[in-house]
Amino acid sequence: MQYPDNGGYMIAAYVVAAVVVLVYAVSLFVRLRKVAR
Amino acid sequence: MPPAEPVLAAREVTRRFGHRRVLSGVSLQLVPGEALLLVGPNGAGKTTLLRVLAGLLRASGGRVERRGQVGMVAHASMLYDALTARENLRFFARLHGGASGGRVDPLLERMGLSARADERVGAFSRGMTQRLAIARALLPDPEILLLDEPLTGLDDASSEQVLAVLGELRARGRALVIASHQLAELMGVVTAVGFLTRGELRAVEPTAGRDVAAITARYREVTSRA
Amino acid sequence: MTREKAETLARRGTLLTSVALVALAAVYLRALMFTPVERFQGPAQKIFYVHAPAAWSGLLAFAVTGLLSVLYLWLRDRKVDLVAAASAEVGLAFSVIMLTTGPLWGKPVWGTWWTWDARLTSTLFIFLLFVGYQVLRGAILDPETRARYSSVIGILGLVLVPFIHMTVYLFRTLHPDPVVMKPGSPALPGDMLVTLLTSFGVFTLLYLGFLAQRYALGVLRDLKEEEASRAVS
Amino acid sequence: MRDALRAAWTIAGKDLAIEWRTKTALVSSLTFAVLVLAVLYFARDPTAVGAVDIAPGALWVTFTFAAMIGLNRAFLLERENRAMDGIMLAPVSPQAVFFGKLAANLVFVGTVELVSLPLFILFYDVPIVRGLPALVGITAMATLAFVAVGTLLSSMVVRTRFAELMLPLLLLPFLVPPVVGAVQATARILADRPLSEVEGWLKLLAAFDIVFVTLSTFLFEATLEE
Repeated sequence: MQYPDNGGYMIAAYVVAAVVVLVYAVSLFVRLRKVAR
Repeated sequence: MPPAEPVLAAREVTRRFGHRRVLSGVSLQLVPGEALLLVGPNGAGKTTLLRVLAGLLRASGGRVERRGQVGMVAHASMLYDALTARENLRFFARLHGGASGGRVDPLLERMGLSARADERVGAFSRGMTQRLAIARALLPDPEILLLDEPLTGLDDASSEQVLAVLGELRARGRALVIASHQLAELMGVVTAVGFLTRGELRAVEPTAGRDVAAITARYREVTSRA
Repeated sequence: MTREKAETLARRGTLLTSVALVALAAVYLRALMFTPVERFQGPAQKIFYVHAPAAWSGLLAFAVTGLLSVLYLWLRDRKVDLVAAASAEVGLAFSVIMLTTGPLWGKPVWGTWWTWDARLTSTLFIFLLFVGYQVLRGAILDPETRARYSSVIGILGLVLVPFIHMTVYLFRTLHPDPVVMKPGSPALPGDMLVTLLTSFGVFTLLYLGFLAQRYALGVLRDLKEEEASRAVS
Repeated sequence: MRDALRAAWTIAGKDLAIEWRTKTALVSSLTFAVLVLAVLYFARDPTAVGAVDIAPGALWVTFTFAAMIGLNRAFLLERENRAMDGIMLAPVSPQAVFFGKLAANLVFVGTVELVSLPLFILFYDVPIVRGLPALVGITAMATLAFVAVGTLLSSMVVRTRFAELMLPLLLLPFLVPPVVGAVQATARILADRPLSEVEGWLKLLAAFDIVFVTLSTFLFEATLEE
């Protein structure tokens, strides 16, 4: 089967989403650690 | 004669700003013709207590009961610098409605401001602004008058004028609460003194038969208690 | 809330977030490796499996903030405000995903990075509104005033969204745009649907985990401030 | 109800009297409006885009940004000497205060619009004769919408840090429905098309007015200090 060749966009989107989620998760973790000592 | 009904009563009033507890469990009551002087170190909660009593601040806990109109003189004049003295009073008189419109000119006269009634407030001295602020507070002929440091920044003449007006108001059966450091000047006006420290009203005692020195000593004693 | 309770909540939130992150990895694996490629849109269609659930979590977060704002003005309970604020911040994180993966999907599929359709425009403005919400919170020191003012913005925002939607709808009907394929309109085949629904579940879980953590953080900061102010006086 | 209207009228009159006396905000808003109109005229490629094509957008960018200057100062007046406390001590409902401030802001923004509209017609050489009443009507509807929300927000931002930056940030999202609607309607009017073509926009504007004036009126109380 012939697909449009746009896998690059897909990879970019998945990477961006993962980075945002992980950065936010880490930021929450760090802030919680700081306030809880 | 039956004891007079209180016009102003605070019961267990608490006020917090965020986490800071500024007032805790303050109770007091005033009948007509009483004048309470609130003394206490800076930051004791005097201004906050007056604002809560006036209804400008909500109490975080407890209740405030007012029977009658409240007039207030605070640090800030509550006046518009761009308007003249007369315009300021007319504006607030219109908001109050009733007979207060007719009191504008007599109050200007009483506070010694008639001659400069048509000048802008922005150009007034501290003493004139303060006298005008008192006139504004008296517009609705309030049963309860709250004053925050009414004598600060006034020269002797202005001071005497203000004291005379306050004495007259008390004699006419108005209830007064005055927060001030100027105990000596106000001795002739007030009937009771309340010691406010760290948001607590430690004691309220009559001034009759005591002199400044005795009250000052008592103030030290009460406020030094932990 | 006591410190112990807040710390327990923080731990549970962290646990929930960790579980959701592992599940997200599983969703990634399933979406990328085991879900068939859509014939017309190609691999880019798979962006949809993260974009739509992230958008859902983001909008859910803002709706929660809006509704809690109404509740705050009614109950005046500081905890309500802290949850609303927590939800707003979490919503911003999801919005960033929504607003970046959206164009990455739009470019190959629609042929344009951005189009001013009702959905995109509304979400953009909701995002901007909540940036304003955060900035406003940062500019007020008194917690009680902060809570009241941000509630006002939350409520106004809640009411504004349908108006923006309507505005764009009217704008579009006057200027018909190139045919846009609406995502989600064709019925997805079974495999894809399962991936999508799983992802929705995982992102909801992630929202709840973040929310619990962020709320616990708010409570803990609050308690710390309280301790500090007690130490002073 | 009658008391509330009288209080609102009094407050609006006071604001306008002060504005008339100082004129700083009015003069800066008007100058700003003229500047924006002039600058936007050149913000196009004259060989490709006619002035009349960007005219509706230019008009509404001018109106809203000039209005922002007026809105920013609307509550500074009350903040200066805490005059708002004086108003709240009078028997006046928060709703009446809001209506008073709203009315004054509407007159202010209306004046700026009234002066910049002829300039706009002159600068952009727009063919408008029959459409003028319709344009005025649209302007009134859209102005009411964003001034109502702007008045509410202005009451909050004066109590925050960076007030001047905060107002545009918070207000701009709320400008989308009224301004887009107004631009669309203005474009039809300038093209001499019947208003029935923009019936949807008129309904949207009307709904926005009703919903946000009501909402702002009741949320105003939450923006006051308590």
